[in-house]
Amino acid sequence: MLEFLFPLGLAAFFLAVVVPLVGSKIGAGKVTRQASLIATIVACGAILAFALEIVFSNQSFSLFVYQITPQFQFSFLVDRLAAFFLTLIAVVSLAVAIYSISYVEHTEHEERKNLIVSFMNIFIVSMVLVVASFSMFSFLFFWEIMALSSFLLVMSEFEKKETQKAGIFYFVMTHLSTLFLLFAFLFIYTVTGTFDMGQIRAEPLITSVAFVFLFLGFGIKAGIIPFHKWLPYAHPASPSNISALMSGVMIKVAVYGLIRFLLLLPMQTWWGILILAAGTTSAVLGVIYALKEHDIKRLLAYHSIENIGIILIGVGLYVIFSLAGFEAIAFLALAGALFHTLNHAIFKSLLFMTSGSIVNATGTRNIEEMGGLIKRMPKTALLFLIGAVSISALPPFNGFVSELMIFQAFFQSTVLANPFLEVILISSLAVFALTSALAAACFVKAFGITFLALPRSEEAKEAKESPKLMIIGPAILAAMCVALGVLSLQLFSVLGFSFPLPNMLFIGALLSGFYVFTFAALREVASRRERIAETWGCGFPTQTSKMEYTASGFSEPIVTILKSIFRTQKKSERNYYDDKGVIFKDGKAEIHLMNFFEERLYMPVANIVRKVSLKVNNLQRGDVDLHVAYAFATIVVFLLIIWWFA
Amino acid sequence: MTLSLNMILAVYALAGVAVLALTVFSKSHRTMNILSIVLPAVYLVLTLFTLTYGAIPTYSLGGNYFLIDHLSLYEIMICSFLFLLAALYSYGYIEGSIEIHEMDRSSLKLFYVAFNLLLMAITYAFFADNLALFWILAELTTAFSAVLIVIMNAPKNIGATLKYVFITSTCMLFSFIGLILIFTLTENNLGSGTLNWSTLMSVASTLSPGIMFAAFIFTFVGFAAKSGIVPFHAWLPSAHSKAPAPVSAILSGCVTSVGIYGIIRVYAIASQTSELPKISWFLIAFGLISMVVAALTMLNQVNLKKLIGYSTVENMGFLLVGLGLGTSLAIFWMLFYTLAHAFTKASLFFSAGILHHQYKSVRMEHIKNVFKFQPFAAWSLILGGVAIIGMPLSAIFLPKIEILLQSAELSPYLLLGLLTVFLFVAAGFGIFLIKLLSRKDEDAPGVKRYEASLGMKIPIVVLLIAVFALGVFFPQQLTDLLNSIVSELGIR
Amino acid sequence: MDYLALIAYGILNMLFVLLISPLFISLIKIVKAHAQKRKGPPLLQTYRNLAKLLKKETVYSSNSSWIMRATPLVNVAAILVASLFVPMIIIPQPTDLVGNIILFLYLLAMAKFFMALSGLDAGSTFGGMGSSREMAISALIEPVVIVVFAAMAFAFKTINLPDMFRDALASNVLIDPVIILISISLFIIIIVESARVPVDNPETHLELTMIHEAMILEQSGKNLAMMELSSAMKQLLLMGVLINILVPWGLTADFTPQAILISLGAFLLKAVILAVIIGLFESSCAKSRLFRLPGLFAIALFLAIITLIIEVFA
Amino acid sequence: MIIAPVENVAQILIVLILATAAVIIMKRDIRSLIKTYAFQSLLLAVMALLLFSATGSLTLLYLAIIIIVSKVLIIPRFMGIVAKRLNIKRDVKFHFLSPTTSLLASIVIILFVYLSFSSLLSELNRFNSSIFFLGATVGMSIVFMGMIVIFTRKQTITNIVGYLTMENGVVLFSLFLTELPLLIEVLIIVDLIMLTLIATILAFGIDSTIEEFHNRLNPFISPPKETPQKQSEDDEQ
Repeated sequence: MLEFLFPLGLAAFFLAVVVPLVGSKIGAGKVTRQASLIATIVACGAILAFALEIVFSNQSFSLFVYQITPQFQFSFLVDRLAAFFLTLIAVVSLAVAIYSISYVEHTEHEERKNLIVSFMNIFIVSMVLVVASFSMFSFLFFWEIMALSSFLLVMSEFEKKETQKAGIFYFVMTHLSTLFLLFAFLFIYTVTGTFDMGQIRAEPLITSVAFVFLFLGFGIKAGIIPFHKWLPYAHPASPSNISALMSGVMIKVAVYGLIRFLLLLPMQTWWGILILAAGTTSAVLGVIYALKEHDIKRLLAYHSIENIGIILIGVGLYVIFSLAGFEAIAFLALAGALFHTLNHAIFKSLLFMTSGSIVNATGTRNIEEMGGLIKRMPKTALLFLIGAVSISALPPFNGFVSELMIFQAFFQSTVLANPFLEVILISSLAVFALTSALAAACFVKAFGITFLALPRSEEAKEAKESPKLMIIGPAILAAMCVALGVLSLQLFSVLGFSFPLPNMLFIGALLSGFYVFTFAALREVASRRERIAETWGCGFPTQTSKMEYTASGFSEPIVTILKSIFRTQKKSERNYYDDKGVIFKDGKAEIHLMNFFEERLYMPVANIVRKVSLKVNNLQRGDVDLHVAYAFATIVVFLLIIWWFA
Repeated sequence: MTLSLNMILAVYALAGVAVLALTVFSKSHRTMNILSIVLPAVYLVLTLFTLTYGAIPTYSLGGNYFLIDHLSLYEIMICSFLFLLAALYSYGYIEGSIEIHEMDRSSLKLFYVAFNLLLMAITYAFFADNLALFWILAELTTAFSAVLIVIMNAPKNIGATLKYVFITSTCMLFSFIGLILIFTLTENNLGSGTLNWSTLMSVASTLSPGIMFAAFIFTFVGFAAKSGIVPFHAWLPSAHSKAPAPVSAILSGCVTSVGIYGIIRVYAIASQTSELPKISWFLIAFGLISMVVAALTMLNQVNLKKLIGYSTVENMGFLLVGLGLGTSLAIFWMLFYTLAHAFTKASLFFSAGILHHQYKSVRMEHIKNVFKFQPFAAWSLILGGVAIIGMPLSAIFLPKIEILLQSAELSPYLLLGLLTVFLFVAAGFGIFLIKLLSRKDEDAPGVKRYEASLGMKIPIVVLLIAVFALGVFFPQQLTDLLNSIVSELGIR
Repeated sequence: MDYLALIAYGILNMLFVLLISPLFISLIKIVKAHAQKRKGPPLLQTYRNLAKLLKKETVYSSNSSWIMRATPLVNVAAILVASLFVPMIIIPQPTDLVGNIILFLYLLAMAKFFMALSGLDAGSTFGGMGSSREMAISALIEPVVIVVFAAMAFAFKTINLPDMFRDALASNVLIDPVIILISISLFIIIIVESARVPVDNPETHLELTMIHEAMILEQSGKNLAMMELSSAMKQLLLMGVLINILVPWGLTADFTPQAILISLGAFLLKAVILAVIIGLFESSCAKSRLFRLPGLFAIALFLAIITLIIEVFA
Repeated sequence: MIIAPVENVAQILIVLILATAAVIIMKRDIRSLIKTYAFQSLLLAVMALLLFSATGSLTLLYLAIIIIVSKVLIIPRFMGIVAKRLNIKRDVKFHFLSPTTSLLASIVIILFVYLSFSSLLSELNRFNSSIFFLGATVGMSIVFMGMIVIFTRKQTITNIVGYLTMENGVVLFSLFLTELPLLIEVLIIVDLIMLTLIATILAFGIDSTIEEFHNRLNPFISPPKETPQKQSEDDEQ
């Protein structure tokens, strides 16, 4: 059965890649697109069945091997960890594929629709193969294909200036990530003499170097701060189904890589501290940046950074605890991280897809121009709310359970006998708590401003509910949000883990029971009279959307309190009638939020490189004489070399 | 069945002379073009035939001026294949050039004569056993390719050609000095001097390492200039950007490999001496310098063909690094890299040629709405770019990984340096292509679509298929061929 | 048998919280009134208010959606579930079904989340302002809460509230510095979470000072009653945590009527004292500016972290 | 193996050749540059003959003849015609180094060459006799001096003279270092002639219009009918 499912999935993916390309040539665009996405669904189903079988039976399964040359071989081995990530990929891709059937039809350029579908399938299958890879070579191979296909997808609306900027950022960062990985892999190879992951041997000094590079490589891809900058650019630029995949799945593949290699390498405590620190920073800064963001997709992108941070916190705790010898707590933390990975994949894809529907309906990504959509798109609103509630870690949804696991691991940190570690953990815990509360605040804003009250623009007023498939896709994930939360304890016990977690099924039942009970009791006890009236408009005859609280207003208190993090920059421009600047003509003053990392880290580095590059360019600007002179000087140096060595 | 070397060489020469004669007497562009398609095709077939049925290596009788071994056949195979495609591409391209007055119909004959002569010169250069003979043939390739560059109606082309001629020729003189040194050395040791590579290989280990090192450095100067190694590279980007696209492809794929071939041959001799480590570091240093300079320059390019030209410099540098590493695996993959690079680069230049005819320029500011006007060229550029920066599936990926791996074995810092360069290269290429292909200009009135003929598209498709097929499928024959080259070069 | 006891505990505890919580709202008001030389409302005024509200008609804004209707119910349901987590008079048998301290916290957060949403639902400026401030404050107090809870978990080596109480009862140490520090932080948390001066001023409907009231400004009738009730319950739950950590005496684990009565009496006494302290505290300080609040929270966080560090190094 | 008087004459010749190279660096007038080059080549031929008289190797005799035919007669004549048609009398602009500094630089270069070669070539049997070493060093130095001419002068025609000087240096170097097979000597001369031709033709191009240039390039073909379109782009980076 297993032998059959995986190849079936790959074959279906192959069809899904090729069919739309052929279709666009023979003029059967739409049909082939849909056929391809159905193939994707089949493929995801097959992979899902395959992965679930392995997850539940806790076996490992090695797949075919193909070698280009004896040294470069593709070998695949799916163990429980890999299968878990395969499940994640398959579930989210399945939902995204359903969503896409309808969604791609809404994208602008007819000729690009088929390409998007085809590349999306390449993207998915490359992620599947990365996770299934056993040799570092095939890992890298498919990692690159994943990077490339996602890059092309990000560029799908390449005419837009912001897409170009996003493309450049994404391209450079993703390449940087690959190079770090390449360094680490080759470094490991020089020690072990093979690309085989199973052969990684322990040599503390060497593995630390390897780890740092692996961490950087995976960290960039996962979007940890300060390497996060590509995320908030790339996600808004790409189509929403792609953002869902990128944020939901691709950055998880990086998490997979990190965990996979952590488990292979001999860990050291400072790795754990590094991961924890990076995770904490990403989590809190991610959410803080998200608060200020009013572009809905960018907001979600910043939340991805935050959630990656949370996942890394779990991973860091795992390293610290397992090295201190507390296997149970360590495992709780790791399981929390992994579960949060799954959960984040689910609710973030859900959020991205629903936000895609909203953007489609309103034609804007700015939440200040939305509002009142809950009446116009009730289903989408409900789905978004489920996602928002899950990501805000409210019980009994899935996001809560995974954060709870990490919290519980934190709460047991007294077992560590090392005060230094404990102080680090406590600080991290406080920041983590802040993060999750801010996330809730942010999603109150995101949901409240987007969906509630009056529409804030004409487009929002005209918005229509999305087509059925664009509901069904996210709905699957929404259902999973609930199911994974409520059934978490049962799920873990089926998998053979027993964690000291509260029974969410019980809590969920109680919550709904009390809800219904209160509802019924109120019907009986209280007055049933109801009246619809207008909201008081502070004395104005009618209330308009202009009077509503805005998103900026909403986040203002937090922004003011955290103003040391939101650095602002003032720019003023003055024009004068005369040359000496005496008679003032007009001027412009603006205060804008400083993109700290962009302006203090990325741009300076880029500028240095640009300057050096210009210098080098200038050195070569010249005619024959200059270059003959170079050659002359070089040969004179050669003479000296000969003299030196002779 | 055995083939004597003289016979093989004679067939090559006869085919060349016949085609040349016919070209001189032919009237129409079509005939000349077909003739220059025929010649590389014949050469390709001949090469494959020799490779399959010949007893390799074979030497000529008497003076031992020529040698057929696996390396020369391999290089000729690559070159004749590229010439074949370039000739196929040329018809459409040259017609287009004539249409936009970049070239005169009167120069056609000169173009094709020089084209075929260049192929012959390159072929015989690869066959040359005598290093001095190789040297003069390499000089001839300079001369013929200079004609091919200057043939366009632009003063800039003359400047570029002058740069080419002066830089390479002056540097080649130093190569000659190096050869004199080698000759003296053998004369000193053996009584009578020789420049025959095969003889040199057999006596190399007895030669004085100090002078051999000096000789290597001097010969390196000229051959490095031929292959565009920094700081002798300046001709390469300007010549590549000014030459007609098929010529650029040949320059980048074949003429540069003549230089690299020379370096390989001399390296093979010098590596038998005790100075091998020094030579290795020397090569690695120059490879690295070339890569760094080229990569940094690429970041600020606005000219597509120049960018591709600098990428050639960078790749040549990487080849040197591979050669400098000197292990049999490194050389094996470095040889394969020559092929992969030549194919990829040719496809890039072919695509750039289509854009050139569409926009009459290859500069960024003139190129707009590429996907609208030239979707084919846009995609082939993207795929070529993906291939050249060594993404997986492309044939460059494997050798790149392996050479990097070998460099990691030598020193992790070297690896780090190489990776940094690759980042710059990828960034340079990526950013350029992103900017180039996404430029949009809605109110560009009256731009006519340039219809690239099928003959221009087929070579690109063929090359890209070859590049991406070789990235995942490595034929056993190729492995054997490369292995025998490595063993013939005496690499341990 | 265990389950029966648990069910009995649950119902009892819940009913107790439900019924007794409005009392303390009035009580604090009375204390404050006396401090200002006023008479204050009668002790049962809050009950009367609730009854009156239940009888009134419910007015919905034409802008609002089902969020507005669902929020009161969600609030009550969440707080009711949370009330199972804090044993007021009887400590249930060890069980992992209820009592997880983080879950408790997040149930409260859930209520707050929906409350904030409903504040935005009607489209009025006040509601939005209330939500915004409420979420800001709750975000800032969150690290304090978590660290305090972590300190409690450290001190009692468990993350289960009933277990903590049991431990506190068993240890019988009157002056444990750690517990005292925790209690101070908990007190601040109560002040913040139940919207009291200096964080919020529940007495006024002045737009510049109100936070909690602004959020539920658009609620009316039975919905408002539910909101009031749930916030009263929430206040009592937090008070219960503080009381049973600091002075757990009288708390019982036995299901005998006698023990329960004693425990009930002891709890009421302690709760009344705490309410008086809260009232006095509120009277003694002025409402502080919103942006001054981080300072207050920083003190609480500082104390909480000190607690943890004492735990760690001790 | 070389008797003393021959050695003395050879020394004088070497010094003379070096002096001509110095003159080439200093001269600005193109006609006299070409003449100096011809004289240098002649000295080289004499040198070959001298060595022929000493060793009796026929190759040297042939070499001398070839040098006289190609470098003393044909190339200078050709260059002279070209210079006349180009209408360039003097090359007055210099890059990087003025003639005087160039000369000083060449002294440094000679020193370097001496340094590196003295240790390098000492292991060769031939260098028991100092004249060989001197010849080789001077030959090498002349190569460098020619290169200096190439990169300090702006006119293509003077650059060609520089290249020719370099090549003379190579010949001198090879004369003293070893005895190359005639074929190789011929080859390098062929190369020289060829490149001189190409570079000279290009030198026309750089100062004349494209039309004129192509007329010269393809004298056997009728001039193009259309007026060529000039490319306005500036590609130099």
